[in-house]
Amino acid sequence: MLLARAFDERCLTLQRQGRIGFYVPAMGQEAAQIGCGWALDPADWLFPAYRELGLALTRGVTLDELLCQFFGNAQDRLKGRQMPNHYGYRDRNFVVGSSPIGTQIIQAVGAAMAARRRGDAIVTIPFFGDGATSSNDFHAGLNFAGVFRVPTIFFCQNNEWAISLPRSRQTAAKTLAEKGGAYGVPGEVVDGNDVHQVFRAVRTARARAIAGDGPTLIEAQVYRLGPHSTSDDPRRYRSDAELAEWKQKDPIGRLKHELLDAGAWTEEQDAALLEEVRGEVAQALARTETVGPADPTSFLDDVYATRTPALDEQRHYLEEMLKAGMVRQ
Amino acid sequence: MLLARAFDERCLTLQRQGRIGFYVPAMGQEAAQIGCGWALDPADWLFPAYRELGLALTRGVTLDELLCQFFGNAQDRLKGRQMPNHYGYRDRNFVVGSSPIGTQIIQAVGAAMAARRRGDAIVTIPFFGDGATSSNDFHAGLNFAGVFRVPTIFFCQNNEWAISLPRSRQTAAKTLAEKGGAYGVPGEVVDGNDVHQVFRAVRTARARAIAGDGPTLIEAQVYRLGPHSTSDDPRRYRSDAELAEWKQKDPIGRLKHELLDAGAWTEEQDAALLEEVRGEVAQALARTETVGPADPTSFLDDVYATRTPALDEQRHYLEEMLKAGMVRQ
Amino acid sequence: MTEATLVQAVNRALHTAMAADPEVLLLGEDIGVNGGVFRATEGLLKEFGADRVIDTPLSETGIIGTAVGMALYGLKPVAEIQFLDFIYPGFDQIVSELAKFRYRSGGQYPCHVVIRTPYGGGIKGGLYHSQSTEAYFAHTAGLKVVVPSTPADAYGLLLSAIFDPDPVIFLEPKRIYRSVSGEIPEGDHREPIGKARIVREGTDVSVFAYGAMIPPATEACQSLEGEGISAELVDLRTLSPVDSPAVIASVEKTGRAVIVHEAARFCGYGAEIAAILADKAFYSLKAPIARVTGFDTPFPYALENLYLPNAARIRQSVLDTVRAA
Amino acid sequence: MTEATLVQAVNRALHTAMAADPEVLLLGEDIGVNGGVFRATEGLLKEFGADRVIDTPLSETGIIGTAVGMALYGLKPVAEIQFLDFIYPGFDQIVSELAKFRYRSGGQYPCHVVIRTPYGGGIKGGLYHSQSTEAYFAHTAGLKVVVPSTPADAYGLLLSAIFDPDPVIFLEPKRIYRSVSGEIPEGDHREPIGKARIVREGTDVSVFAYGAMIPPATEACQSLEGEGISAELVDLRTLSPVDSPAVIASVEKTGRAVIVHEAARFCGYGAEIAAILADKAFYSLKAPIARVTGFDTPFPYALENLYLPNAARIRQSVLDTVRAA
Ligand SMILES: Cc1ncc(C[n+]2csc(CCOP(=O)(O)OP(=O)(O)O)c2C)c(N)n1
Ligand SMILES: Cc1ncc(C[n+]2csc(CCOP(=O)(O)OP(=O)(O)O)c2C)c(N)n1
Ligand SMILES: [Mg+2]
Ligand SMILES: [Mg+2]
Repeated sequence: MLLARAFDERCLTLQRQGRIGFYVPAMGQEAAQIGCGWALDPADWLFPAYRELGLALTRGVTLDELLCQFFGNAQDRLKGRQMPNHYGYRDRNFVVGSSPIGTQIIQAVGAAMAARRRGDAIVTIPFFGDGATSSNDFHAGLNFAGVFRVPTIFFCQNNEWAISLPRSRQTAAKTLAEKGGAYGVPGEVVDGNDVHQVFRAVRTARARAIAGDGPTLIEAQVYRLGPHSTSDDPRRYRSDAELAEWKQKDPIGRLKHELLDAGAWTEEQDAALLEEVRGEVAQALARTETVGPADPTSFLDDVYATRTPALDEQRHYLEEMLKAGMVRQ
Repeated sequence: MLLARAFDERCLTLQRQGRIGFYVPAMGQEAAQIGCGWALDPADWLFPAYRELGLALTRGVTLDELLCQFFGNAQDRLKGRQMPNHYGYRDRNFVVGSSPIGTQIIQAVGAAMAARRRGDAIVTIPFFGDGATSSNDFHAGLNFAGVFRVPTIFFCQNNEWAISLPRSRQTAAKTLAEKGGAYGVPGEVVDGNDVHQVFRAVRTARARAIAGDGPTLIEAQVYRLGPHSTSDDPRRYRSDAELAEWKQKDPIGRLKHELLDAGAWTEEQDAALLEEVRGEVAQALARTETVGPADPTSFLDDVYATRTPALDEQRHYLEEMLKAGMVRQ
Repeated sequence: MTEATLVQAVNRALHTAMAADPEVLLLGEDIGVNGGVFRATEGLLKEFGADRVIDTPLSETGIIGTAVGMALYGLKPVAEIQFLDFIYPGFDQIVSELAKFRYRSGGQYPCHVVIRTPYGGGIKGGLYHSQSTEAYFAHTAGLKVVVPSTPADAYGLLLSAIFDPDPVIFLEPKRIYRSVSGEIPEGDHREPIGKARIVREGTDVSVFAYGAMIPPATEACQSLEGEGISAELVDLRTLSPVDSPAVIASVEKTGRAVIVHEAARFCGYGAEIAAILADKAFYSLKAPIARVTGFDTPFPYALENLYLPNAARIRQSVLDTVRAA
Repeated sequence: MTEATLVQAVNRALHTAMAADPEVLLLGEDIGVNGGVFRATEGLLKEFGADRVIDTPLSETGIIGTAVGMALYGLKPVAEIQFLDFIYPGFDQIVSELAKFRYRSGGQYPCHVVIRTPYGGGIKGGLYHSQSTEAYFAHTAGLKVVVPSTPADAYGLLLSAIFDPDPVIFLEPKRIYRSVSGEIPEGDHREPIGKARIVREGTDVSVFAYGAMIPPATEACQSLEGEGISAELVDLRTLSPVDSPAVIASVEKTGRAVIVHEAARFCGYGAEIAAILADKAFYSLKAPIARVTGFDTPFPYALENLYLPNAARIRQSVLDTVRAA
């Protein structure tokens, strides 16, 4: 959790310095993500949105991998195709997300049906926010999940805001979890700042799913402590008082005090760990910032399994333009 | 209700005889529609799907008007643009529907917001089936209605089937009415074969809406006694036994027996009425079947408020083709 | 070889693919016990079971999104959309997800999905059971778009589509579902995607068409023979990626082009063929490039026969083109 | 006259329309207290209140469907879609409902809606914050499609759109939201929909472009002056209904055409311009019709500068066209 926080903070600075183009921080949602990640099996398929840094870390995604994606450089697994934060790694069962809100929710249901057909005892888990509950694919996803009783855990991080729209204006339902009722899918609210509670809820839902008892909708109540993204200024739409109130519940501070109180952790250890993770981030940055840019013609690949003749022709044209210095990265 | 039934029966025959191209019967849903229609004010805006014959009759839509639409002839208000059953009449606040399922649901919410802004004390009512509850626009419509607390009555006729899909496979929710909970919209189940019950429920919902207390979702439980449409053969997917069971609850038979039992109606009156409505249908048919066809170039109008130069050119081309006998209606 | 209608050919191809590969499965509305509203999936539920012929709730985004998820996991789903006109609730899943998954993931996640859907007019379907919006899909990089016009092509191209590593939009000309009948091969016989078919050779003018426009275009070309005009008819079959070498070669030979489709003209698919020719075959062109198409209106109901290109309109346009200049 | 950027011009036009007509209202995501993610609606909530500047839940089909319903009732809603890339969840409401309401109702229900949305690349937005899919909308009968390239046009065309009786898709080139600045009129000064604008006259070749491609096209044309090439630059401004008389007249004069857009080439909007010319200006054409466009791929992130047409690529294509044959 501390690593995620330190990484987030560094990336926000990187963006301000113009060294990466854009960034979406996960600050405040670490416990929900990490608690959930720990409760799952590596074989389970994750369908992230764009704010799932904590989750990615539970899958062993390295800082180097993340940074290469943000830079869109030659070592980016996605070949520089996507904006920062839209990463994914097939070998980690961490599906590559997209920007349109909610689309992954129904996809996770399809993957669950496929897994069941293959006889794989896994669950699929789409991650999404409070705003995404208004999307078409939330509706389709929950409904299909109910009808087909798939092994899917719908993990909603209600961080109280969808950019500038507060949760109370997103829907008139009292909780997001109760939306499950419309689909015959059990819903549960958990305190997303409590890593243990999240862990237990996901564990239970996973056991149900694997036992063939169908899907669960989990609403983890958290708060987005940072801006929506680096393009956003939350002071335009929310009060300092609200922020201050939620800062008190910061999941990292909470866990730290829990551990301190239990005598399992000391301030010194904490400071040392913080220093350690900051060092890790700095080193990863040093390693990745010098990686060269993506191959300039590579953006013509992966449209199809093989380049079509038209794309070959366009590649040839691009090479000419590059040679003549008429286009520049 | 009898008129609707007699008209339905005649139209099914017309289609079989090839005199109209297609037909969607409302058989079995008359009480739900007529009970609802009577409970409303003429100023209220109706957003029908394609099975709302009974409702149309409560708005004073004439058989001639309906038949001209089915024939797509020169007197069709829609100028022959739409398939049978997709009629509508602005002067009756009966909006022209479309085939894509569910789209009218969110539109009714917009119209309600507009009416409120204008200060008009009316409600808007989208009509839709059990299948439509799975549509994107059901989700958006109910959600927006909850958030904006609009004066809208969502009138769902659950006729147990969406073509060949039974209600139980459409959603795992126990009732469709309970889907309202996901949006903070109260939901209510009514026996759609009981015209009084429907009337009362709509009346109450309307009073709430007009008082500013927001939307209601009503699920009228009915049964589609006929085929989905003239292109459908329900024996492929449902049992005779099921049909027979529901036929016992036929809303028309039910009302008749109620009235007979109450001494307010006699078998003779009933037979006379049946003959009367059949006569009405026959006369309307005689009057409309001889109406000439739609103007052959009229299909180039109403794309925009005025024809664009390109459409003028295409109209000219069409006239040439017509003159040369190269195209025929 | 057996005799089949186009819709039967579709049914046979689905059967062949499902029998050959247990990872092929179908999903859509009314495709199971009802066998599809056009009966394209008739009998498949009985043969392959409800795990592989899946009746879904009424949600196109649900159908397509589920298919995408299945494909990510490695299966080969074939989704049916009941009418092309009803695909739009799932359009986001098509253009944002299906078409872009391989690309956005740097090749990690191919998306092996076929979307089959009947399209086109001529069945008295009005605005919402008649449209031909192939141009939307052809303009979307990452999708392949295939339109058969014969039972044999329907069979062979659908098999290719199902085993193609890329997403394919498979448009079935419902107007000729049952009106054309012909021999289809048995077994896993595939017709290649991306290749046009010369329906008849000619030297004076090239006519480009596809789907349900092939019969009237054929009739028009035949009728011109009597007047000494030799028209070449090219069935494009794959709209994307289009077989531009074949398109260009034909016009290099004939010097004239008439493009036929039932979709509205403005920004329709025919514009791309014209644009390719105006660029790559410019010096061969002897006459203006003509388009015979639907009108720039929504699809009408009562007057659909005036809306749709017919043999007479195609014939007239070919004549005008040959006589030009 | 005041000086404004393009996005400020949009803001001013909204202000003018709302002040003039109480039935004009706005709805969309984050348009209220946040003033829109690009600040296009800044200050309007404060001035006109939450009844007329409506922040909606996250649903494009909700936004557009609500706007349709409001318009049916008689209001003049202006919907904002945050990025064109996010319009697809509402695509069904656009193509099935908005575009067809007037038609299907025989003229009973016009649908007076404007959908404003930023489009296009060049802001490091990757696949989902950069696309130019104007062709989808231009191919849809019943919609008008407008793309301004200057603050004055943004102002005058948006006012026309808001008071136009038909639905208008108003595409705002976000790349030049703030990079171009210019005079805009005050008050209800409207620029007509359906008219192209000659940016610069020329005699040797016609360059057709719109939106964010106008600045690089202008640069290319200017740079060719030195080489004695006189290029005419036409800003199409309205993509549908297109000003074909102006398009044809220009090529009748110059005999050559280069079409520029940032969208993918295949079945892109440029194909229609080429097709119109290959039909209606055929006898004036002296050289192949060229298209300078985005590549036939999804929109990439890191390499977007290679994807987008720039002045050098346009210049080269114009040169090749003028030197051809
Ligand atoms: C379909 C669609 N519409 C609009 C947007 C623009 N947008 C990006 S994030 C966002 C808010 C999402 O809120 P939520 O689901 O709560 O997730 P959070 O950002 O709070 O994690 C919006 C409106 C989008 N990405 N996709
Ligand atoms: C978006 C869309 N998908 C599919 C169809 C095809 N279709 C027409 S009616 C229907 C079933 C509708 O069921 P329901 O909503 O219960 O209404 P009912 O016909 O029973 O009155 C289907 C699937 C359609 N019209 N629109
Ligand atoms: Mg949120
Ligand atoms: Mg039903």
